[in-house]
Amino acid sequence: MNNQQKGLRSFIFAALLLAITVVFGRIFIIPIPWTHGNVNLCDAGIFIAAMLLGPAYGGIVGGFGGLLLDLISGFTQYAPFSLIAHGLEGIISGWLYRKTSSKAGHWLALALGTVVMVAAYFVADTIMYKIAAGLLGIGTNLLQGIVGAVVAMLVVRSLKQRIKF
Amino acid sequence: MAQPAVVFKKVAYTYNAQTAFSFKALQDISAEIEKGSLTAIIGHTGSGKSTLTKLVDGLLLPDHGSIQVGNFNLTHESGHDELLKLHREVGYVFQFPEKQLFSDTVLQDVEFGPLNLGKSAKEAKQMALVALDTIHLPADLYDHSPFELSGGQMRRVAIAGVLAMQPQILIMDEPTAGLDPQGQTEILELAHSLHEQGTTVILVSHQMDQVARYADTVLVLNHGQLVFTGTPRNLFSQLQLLKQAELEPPLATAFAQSMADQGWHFDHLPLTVTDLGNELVKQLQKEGQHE
Amino acid sequence: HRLDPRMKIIACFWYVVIVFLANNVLTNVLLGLFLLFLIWLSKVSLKMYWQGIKPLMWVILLTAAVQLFFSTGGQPIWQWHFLNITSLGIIQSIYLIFRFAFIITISTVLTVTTTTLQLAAGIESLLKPLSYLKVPVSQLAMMLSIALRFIPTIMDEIQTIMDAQRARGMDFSAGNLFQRAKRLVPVMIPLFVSSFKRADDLALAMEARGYQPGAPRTAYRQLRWHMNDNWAFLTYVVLTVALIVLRQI
Amino acid sequence: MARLIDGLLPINSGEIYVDNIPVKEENLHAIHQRIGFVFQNPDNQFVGTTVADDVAFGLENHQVSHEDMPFRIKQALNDVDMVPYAKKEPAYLSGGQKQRVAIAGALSLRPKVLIFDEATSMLDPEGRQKVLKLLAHLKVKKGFTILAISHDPSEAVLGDKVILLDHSHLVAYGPTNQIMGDSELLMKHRLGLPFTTQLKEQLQENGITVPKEYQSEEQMMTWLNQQLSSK
Repeated sequence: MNNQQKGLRSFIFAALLLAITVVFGRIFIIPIPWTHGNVNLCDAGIFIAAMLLGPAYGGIVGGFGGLLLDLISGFTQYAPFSLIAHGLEGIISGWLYRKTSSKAGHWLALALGTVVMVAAYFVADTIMYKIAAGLLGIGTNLLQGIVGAVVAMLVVRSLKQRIKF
Repeated sequence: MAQPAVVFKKVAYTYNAQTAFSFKALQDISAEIEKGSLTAIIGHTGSGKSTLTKLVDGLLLPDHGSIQVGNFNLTHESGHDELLKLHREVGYVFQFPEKQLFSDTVLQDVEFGPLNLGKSAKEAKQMALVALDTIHLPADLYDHSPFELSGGQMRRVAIAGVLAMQPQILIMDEPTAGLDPQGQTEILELAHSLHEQGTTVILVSHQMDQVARYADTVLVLNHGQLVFTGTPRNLFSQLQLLKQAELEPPLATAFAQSMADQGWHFDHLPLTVTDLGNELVKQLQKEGQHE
Repeated sequence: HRLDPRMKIIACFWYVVIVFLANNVLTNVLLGLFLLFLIWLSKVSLKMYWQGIKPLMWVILLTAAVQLFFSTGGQPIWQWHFLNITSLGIIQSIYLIFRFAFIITISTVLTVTTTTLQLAAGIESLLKPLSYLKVPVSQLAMMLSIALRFIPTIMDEIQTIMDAQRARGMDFSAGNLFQRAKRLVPVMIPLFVSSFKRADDLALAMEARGYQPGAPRTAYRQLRWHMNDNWAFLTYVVLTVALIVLRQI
Repeated sequence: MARLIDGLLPINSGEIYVDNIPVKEENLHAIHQRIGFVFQNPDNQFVGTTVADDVAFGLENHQVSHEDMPFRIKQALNDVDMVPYAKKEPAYLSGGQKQRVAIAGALSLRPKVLIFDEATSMLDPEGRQKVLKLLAHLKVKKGFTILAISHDPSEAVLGDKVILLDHSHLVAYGPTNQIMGDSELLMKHRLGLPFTTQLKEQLQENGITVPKEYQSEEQMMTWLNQQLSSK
């Protein structure tokens, strides 16, 4: 397989990861006890894309995954914010992940990606509604990011041996 | 009369009930599957074969009627815990089962089912080893990643993952799809030997030659309705019924039928090439002796 | 709503922006009436819109409550330690509830009147100016289109893998949040492995059909900007001007 | 081998010519246009969001103008009998229908050669029959050169000529009736036997002499009738 073909394959794999991220956000929804909220696993898809394919595709999968998810789920008002929040999440975690090979470094990459995503949504909620709505969102978004990161780490650990680029 | 392994009583199932896309997959099915039999379920695409087998394993629950599987009686009210127990009794090999492999080694993947059943690590390993032995996989591959195996081997490992749970009833949904002729025979021989050891095997297939050769009972579905229950020999002598269900007879049967149309005589239509060959030899030699 | 999807997307966000211009009764009434007019045009029952708001109800009410208890100014009506309700607080929280409702409803209007396919075409077209910034827009568009094409396929695939693992005794609904998330790993690994294989196959098929990333291509689907879109645009301009004038009152 | 012909894999040594054009990096676009490829998995080659979009995909790549597309799409879909499905999404199609769309996608580019890479191995009998019928139609009525890769002997007998490969070596190349009747050769390379060859094996074991070359079911029946009447 020549380089151009490898490039095309990564490109299509990224497109499929984008689809997977949207599907995860739609069907892997886990209700959180004691609240009326729930978390979905779209962040797991974004982190996996970032870890396997790097910051560029990570950002695209994150940004457009978040955007499409909002459009399909009827949260259009969030769409532009999701593009930025999840996009940055993918770029930052993908970029930091490649900077290091230590396990702690990898966790840190995902953690920072999560923090940026949570912060971006906080800003979005505050702009659209009030600071109170922003504060309310922090809890669930943070939890969602953490769950996504844990799942992504587990999956990527065994995927790395099977998927060769 | 042997005891039935599965009894369907007036079973109906509709997909997406109460939406615009609702689709009646099964209507008013009543049938019995005999314990220890190798029963084939056939029908053209969309006739409800897979829906029927998913009902047997409780992956879907019937809208109406009930299904008795061993000591379980499944209705639309069956509870979650009951279904978890049912999965111990019934093994389900999905189409392209190699697509569900996920563990780091072959052995770990086969242990997954027993571990889900709450077996200890030691018991699970023992059960896995027995299952792997059944599928004749070389022992030096047990510690390899399942993704390094050939297509046929992956398929057999995935089947071992189901066999490890030691089910009383084994459902195989088109287990030979996409394999080369040799791989197909291996899988069918495996199903046959399990059946001989007393497992009830339910085989979903659209290859009539396989059905003619291996099954002792056939259920035919057409547009969600059961149109035939009986032996393959009985079924394939009713060409009209086959045609209505949009099914082709086995090659040997079709060939013999066209010969019969040209004046040859068969006491009953042969089902396999061996049958047909023997019949032809008999006739050719008989004619020879007359001269 | 037979508008060009581009106009619809622009209209939706434009509305979200002008919602912030509303600061008094008149402006809120005007926005509300305009929204009702759009709902009437969409020919979709009000129940559908209520479905959109319902899941967010508690967020809305909680935010409104915070606004209610913590804002200062206006006539104090009730006070308890640091909590207090003022007349201004009441009015502001009512406006806030309206703001939530308007924004959620307009986004529902967009989703119920436009197919995902049209939306994607609209997004693609709206991204076009980015190509001047050397962003490979046509490749992005191709990715979006492939992703949309495979969403149903992947949903089916996940369903099948989950059924197969359930048949092997897996219980997906037991345990706490993290345990449940972990139980999805045996679903995700086969899914990613098969997607990788799929990417391999697709890459080959696309190459065989002459696809080269970045090479110029012609387009089968083209969006058309109609007269209706111009009228819609004009309506929005009028609405925005009206709001700016009315908020001075 | 099929992938080498279409330049999808680089050639280590030797040369391949398609329509007198050498398969080389700089000619790939021209080669892809002359060869229509249909792969095994119906789902993994459907690129468009609808049937028409999928057929258009190849046309867009080869920069066919927007105005010419509707006609060429319709023509290609007509050839595979899928016109009524033009606006359908792939989720609503059967495997056989998806394969026919893939064939339409190939036909829309007006190729010289069609390559079917195990294109029926994942289909149900009905879908498989339709695709095989279409294949025969394209060969006879439209004069395409068709290269079909298969491990199914019942499909191999449909061709005029058979190339038999085993462990990356060409082990036999010749007219179908010669190769597909040779049960020894087929068994040696772990292939299944076509139905009539199986039947002849059966007869031969019982001491009946049978002709060596492959016979279609009709030919076999005629032969059996002759045997019976000559006795």
